[in-house]
Amino acid sequence: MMRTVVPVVERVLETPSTVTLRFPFAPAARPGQFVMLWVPGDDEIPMSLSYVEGSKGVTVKVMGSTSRTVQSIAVGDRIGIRGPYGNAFDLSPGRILLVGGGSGSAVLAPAAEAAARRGARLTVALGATTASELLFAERFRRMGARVEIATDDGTAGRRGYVTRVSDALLASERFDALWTCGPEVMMGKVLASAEAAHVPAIGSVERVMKCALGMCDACSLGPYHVCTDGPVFSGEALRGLPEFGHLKRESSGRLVPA
Amino acid sequence: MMRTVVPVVERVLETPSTVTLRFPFAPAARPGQFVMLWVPGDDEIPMSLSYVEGSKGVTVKVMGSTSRTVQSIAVGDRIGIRGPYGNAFDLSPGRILLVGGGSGSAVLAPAAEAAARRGARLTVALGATTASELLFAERFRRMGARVEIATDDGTAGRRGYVTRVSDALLASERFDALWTCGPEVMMGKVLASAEAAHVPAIGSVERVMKCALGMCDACSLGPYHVCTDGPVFSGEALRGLPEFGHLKRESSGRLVPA
Amino acid sequence: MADLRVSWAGLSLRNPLILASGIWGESGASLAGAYEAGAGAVITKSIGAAPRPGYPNPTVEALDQWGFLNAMGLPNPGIEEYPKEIAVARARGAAVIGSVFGGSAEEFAELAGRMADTGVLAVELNLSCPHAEGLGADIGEVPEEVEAVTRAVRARVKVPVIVKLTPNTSDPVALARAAERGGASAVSAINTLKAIAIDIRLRRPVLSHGIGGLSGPAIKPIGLACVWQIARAVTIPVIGVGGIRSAEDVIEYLMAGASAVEIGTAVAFDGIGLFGRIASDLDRLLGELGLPSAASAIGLAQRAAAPAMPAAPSVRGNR
Amino acid sequence: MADLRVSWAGLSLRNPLILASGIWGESGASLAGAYEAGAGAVITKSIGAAPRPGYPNPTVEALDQWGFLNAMGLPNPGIEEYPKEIAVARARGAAVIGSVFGGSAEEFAELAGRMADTGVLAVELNLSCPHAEGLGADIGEVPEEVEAVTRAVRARVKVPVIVKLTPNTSDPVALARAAERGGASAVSAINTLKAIAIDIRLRRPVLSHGIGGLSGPAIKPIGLACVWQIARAVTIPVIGVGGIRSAEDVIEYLMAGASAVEIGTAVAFDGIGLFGRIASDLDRLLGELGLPSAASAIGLAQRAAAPAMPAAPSVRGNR
Ligand SMILES: Cc1cc2nc3c(=O)[nH]c(=O)nc-3n(C[C@H](O)[C@H](O)[C@H](O)COP(=O)(O)OP(=O)(O)OC[C@H]3O[C@@H](n4cnc5c(N)ncnc54)[C@H](O)[C@@H]3O)c2cc1C
Ligand SMILES: Cc1cc2nc3c(=O)[nH]c(=O)nc-3n(C[C@H](O)[C@H](O)[C@H](O)COP(=O)(O)OP(=O)(O)OC[C@H]3O[C@@H](n4cnc5c(N)ncnc54)[C@H](O)[C@@H]3O)c2cc1C
Ligand SMILES: Cc1cc2nc3c(=O)[nH]c(=O)nc-3n(C[C@H](O)[C@H](O)[C@H](O)COP(=O)(O)O)c2cc1C
Ligand SMILES: Cc1cc2nc3c(=O)[nH]c(=O)nc-3n(C[C@H](O)[C@H](O)[C@H](O)COP(=O)(O)O)c2cc1C
Ligand code: FES
Ligand code: FES
Repeated sequence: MMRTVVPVVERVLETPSTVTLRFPFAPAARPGQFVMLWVPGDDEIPMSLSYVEGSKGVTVKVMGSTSRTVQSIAVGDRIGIRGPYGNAFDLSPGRILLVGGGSGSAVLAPAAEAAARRGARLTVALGATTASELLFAERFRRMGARVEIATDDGTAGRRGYVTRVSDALLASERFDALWTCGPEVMMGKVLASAEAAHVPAIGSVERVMKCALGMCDACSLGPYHVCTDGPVFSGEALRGLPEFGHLKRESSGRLVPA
Repeated sequence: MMRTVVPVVERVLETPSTVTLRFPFAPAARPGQFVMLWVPGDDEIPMSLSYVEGSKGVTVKVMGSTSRTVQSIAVGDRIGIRGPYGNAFDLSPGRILLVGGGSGSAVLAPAAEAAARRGARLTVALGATTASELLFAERFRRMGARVEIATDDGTAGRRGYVTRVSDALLASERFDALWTCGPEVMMGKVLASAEAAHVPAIGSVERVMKCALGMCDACSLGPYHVCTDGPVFSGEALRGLPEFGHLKRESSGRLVPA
Repeated sequence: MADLRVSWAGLSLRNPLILASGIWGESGASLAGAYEAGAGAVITKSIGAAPRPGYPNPTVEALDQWGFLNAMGLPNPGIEEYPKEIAVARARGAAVIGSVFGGSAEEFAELAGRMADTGVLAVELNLSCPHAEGLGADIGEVPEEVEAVTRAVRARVKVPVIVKLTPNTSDPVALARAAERGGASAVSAINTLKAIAIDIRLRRPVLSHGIGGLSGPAIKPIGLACVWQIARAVTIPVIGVGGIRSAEDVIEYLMAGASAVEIGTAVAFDGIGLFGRIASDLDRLLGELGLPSAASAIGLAQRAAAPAMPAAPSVRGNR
Repeated sequence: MADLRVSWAGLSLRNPLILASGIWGESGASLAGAYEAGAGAVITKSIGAAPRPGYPNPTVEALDQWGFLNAMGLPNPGIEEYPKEIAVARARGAAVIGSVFGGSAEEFAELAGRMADTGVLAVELNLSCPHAEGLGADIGEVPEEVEAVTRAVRARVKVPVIVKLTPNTSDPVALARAAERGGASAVSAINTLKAIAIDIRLRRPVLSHGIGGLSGPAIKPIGLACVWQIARAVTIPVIGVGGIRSAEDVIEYLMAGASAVEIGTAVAFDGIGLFGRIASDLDRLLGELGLPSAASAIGLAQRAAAPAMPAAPSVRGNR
């Protein structure tokens, strides 16, 4: 829960728009949890831990001004970290289908690694706008996962949204669980398909974070605070929320289209 | 170190001017240590613990306004206690001569009890203005001590100051240690005699106490703070202090005749 | 079973524990959730005329378990949007008090009026946010301005008006008296104290705004002193705020003269469940102290001590 | 080895750690002891015209490890007696600063003059004791009075004049500016904050005086904010006080703009040995932070942030 200032010890450009920063950070963390990443002189933004063991890590995709600044952070630069916050993935083994879009692999990858170590059999449906933006495909393969790919422009795998891949998998195979993280519209579709296929699903959700302590209400989503009740929710919980996939709160707290 | 409010569970009128109050107080304490006794609506004053086991206790002699109020505290009344503070008697066994005057027995008695349990052989030179004011004579006898008495008016034991008794004992017997508590002039004489007889001596000293935390400087005595460095000092330390037996600080911090 | 109900300024609350403004107060669902968790009433985030994003992060800094710094910058969806949230909370039965902030007496009156129109039980005027220049505290530090704002609001709304005071002053009593003169139904004290945290490794303040407000246990003795001083100087009820985390703390405030209390930072340390826990602890503790009700604790310490501490011993009185 | 020496207002101290007024300050032997324990200088108890016993006990209340309440009531032996104590401390080589309090500009000037005559390095004016009516804070809350007192003292003494400011104000900067206008060589901030503790079982305030002053870690963020604000508003040095217990705390104050610091309450928690410990920790920590000296830390966080927080990223600057 305490803030610390740490040096970046490793920097990996994962895709043209996505960088991983590794740093020493002692507190124990579980896959699914996030930290508040302070870019000194700039904003502090929530980031899932993409590495929870050894040097911890975050994997940051450019979304706006601060995430763009993050791309220019070099080894030796110092960043502020507080956390870890939030809940974690339930890692019970079995056949798990992971559906990731955009930066969603950042949080799915460490969860998948942990599950693989417990004997889970992993299938990953991985989506991106284009081939070079596919995040952690190799990392998933290294842990023994089968990786099925979709790109919007067809430069790798199937052309189109990742839901085409995941829907096909759900239709043809049996899974014990489905995990998803990505754009909310995508997650909404994935969760609906999972429900139809009677596969218990969970998804990691994003909302504006300020305190990360369940206090300021910035991250409120229906009856939940994403920072303390989430970010991982069951598909059931999410499907029950009229806001999910439709509305989010901007920094002022005003509800705007998601 | 924390303050608590406790009920008085037992009250014993020890002498016409001295009352013992017993009360539940959990923190461990050693003989020699003191507490700050808060008489609600009145002052808070330092008091040695006269009982350090089971229900703790203080034994309060009327010296001024607050100690007078204490006499009227009844069983069930509530008092504030913080502490225990200060250092303790060194309880190594052997032949110990205890020299107490006035309320001095209040702190000597629990120390003697603890020493007796460790096999010390105790001789007590006990002084008071008059027979009825002798404090804890029976308590000392119950622990197996030899008790030699002096009263100013001769109503019990030898007539005159207790130093007459203690000087005689030091002249005729061998002791491994001498402990004293009482008026400073008396203690000064006792410590001088002990030095002459080559008996290592310690004395418990009083100064005005406010914080009892070694902070406010109210209890300063030469290089020491009685609240944290004392109240128990070696005869050597005390003899080295020009103030001892001569000067004390009043509440303002001004040095006045002791 | 002690009676936890308190009544003041025409309000009747099921217990004296009020959710402080700025905590769980942006969404109607959160307000309702806090009420359902056991609060006696809930206060909204302070609402202004237009949507405000607040300051960039970092906006908070937790100081161990005893203090908390924030400079949120009064983020709020604005008075146009916010009535929807209140409707959600009221539909679930929550007892809601609406907080507003503004830059002038007119703006306060306008906002309070629109807030009152939503059906809140009372309005609280945030005259005390320490880190939003020109809004709240700058006005709230000057008795004449406090009086003028209160009077303007009083003229505009029918519901009770609570004026929330700043501790960043040499004279909280003068501010409370000004609110009373202006027609306040009650005052609440305190908001946060101006404070800062420096990161020595980064050689800069932690909060993006630099100066923030200190809350949490660290400020309890300060809040108590404000309530203590104000309660003996005004006849309107005083609501105690600052550093409350336990039933003991609540009773300290009540005995100092508060008619109810607001709780904020403790939610970050203990979760929203603390309202229910404190309510049941309060019930038990009042019993232990021989007090039949929360109301019977109000001002007890004032009586023991007023006007000066007594010279005469009063040991017996404490049995 | 970092250089711990600091120089300000014409004084040169072997390190920036000063014993705060009111702690170990009644006797010359204690002052000397604190200096020998490692303080860079020691400040006397605040001395008035006549001996004052102070308030009856209870005069202190420790709040866990984060806060401390006191209402000593300015006990002091009076300016007639006190020079003897200073002589004892000076004979042992201590760097002594003399603190005085009074009820008027004339009284302050007279006392400061007599204090200066004892050979102290500087005088500190206690314009900020929160619990002694009519003495110090009542004057210290009004900029014009602060200026008048400072000017009167300035005219009377040749040694540096440090004006100790109260945090019980809406505008510490105005007070600091007033001191500067009056000719102060430096200001120190902060004294304690008005606070109270209530015993719920006895139903009364704990301190005999009721209201006391809050000190200790709880007030560090408040003291830092005062120093931060003052340091950017005046050109004279600022001495930071409030809640310092570690070398980290010291560096926070230095970076906020303080030229030295005073340490009080931590002595009750950690003993007088903390001066030596903090001095050696400071040496090590400055090294870790890549700073050659204590002096080089002064105002660093001001520079990072001034005048407003930068919009541009400055990650690289922190390497
Ligand atoms: C729990 C959680 C985990 C996340 N994990 C990752 C991750 O692993 N990798 C990754 O690339 N991104 C992650 N994000 C998203 C990331 O926080 C945003 O992309 C980032 O905050 C954008 O900041 P910006 O300044 O670049 O964007 P801005 O220019 O400020 O705004 C762009 C958009 O980013 C979002 N955003 C801005 N500020 C915040 C904030 N304080 N909190 C939440 N969202 C904000 C808003 O939707 C905004 O519209 C996560 C978000 C959350 C809530
Ligand atoms: C460490 C220590 C242990 C003590 N143990 C005992 C004990 O076991 N039994 C016992 O009867 N007495 C004991 N005393 C003495 C006792 O504290 C005083 O008798 C008591 O404070 C007098 O208070 P009063 O209000 O009745 O007297 P007052 O009318 O206030 O003054 C009478 C004298 O009492 C002394 N005194 C007053 N206030 C204080 C104070 N705050 N601190 C110290 N001395 C004070 C002064 O010498 C004063 O001149 C002890 C004192 C100390 C320092
Ligand atoms: C994160 C945060 C946001 C706050 N926002 C507001 C606000 O919008 N309006 C207001 O009047 N007070 C606000 N406050 C002040 C609290 O309502 C309360 O007065 C203060 O925090 C002291 O109480 P506490 O110690 O219980 O937190 C806020 C406090 C915090 C910590
Ligand atoms: C017991 C006590 C006595 C004090 N007496 C004085 C005093 O006589 N004069 C003064 O200027 N400040 C006095 N102070 C205030 C301190 O010097 C200091 O400003 C304050 O305690 C904040 O610093 P700290 O948190 O390090 O204690 C006193 C503080 C305490 C705790
Ligand atoms: S980020 Fe503040 S409540 Fe979740
Ligand atoms: S009583 Fe305060 S220093 Fe000893």
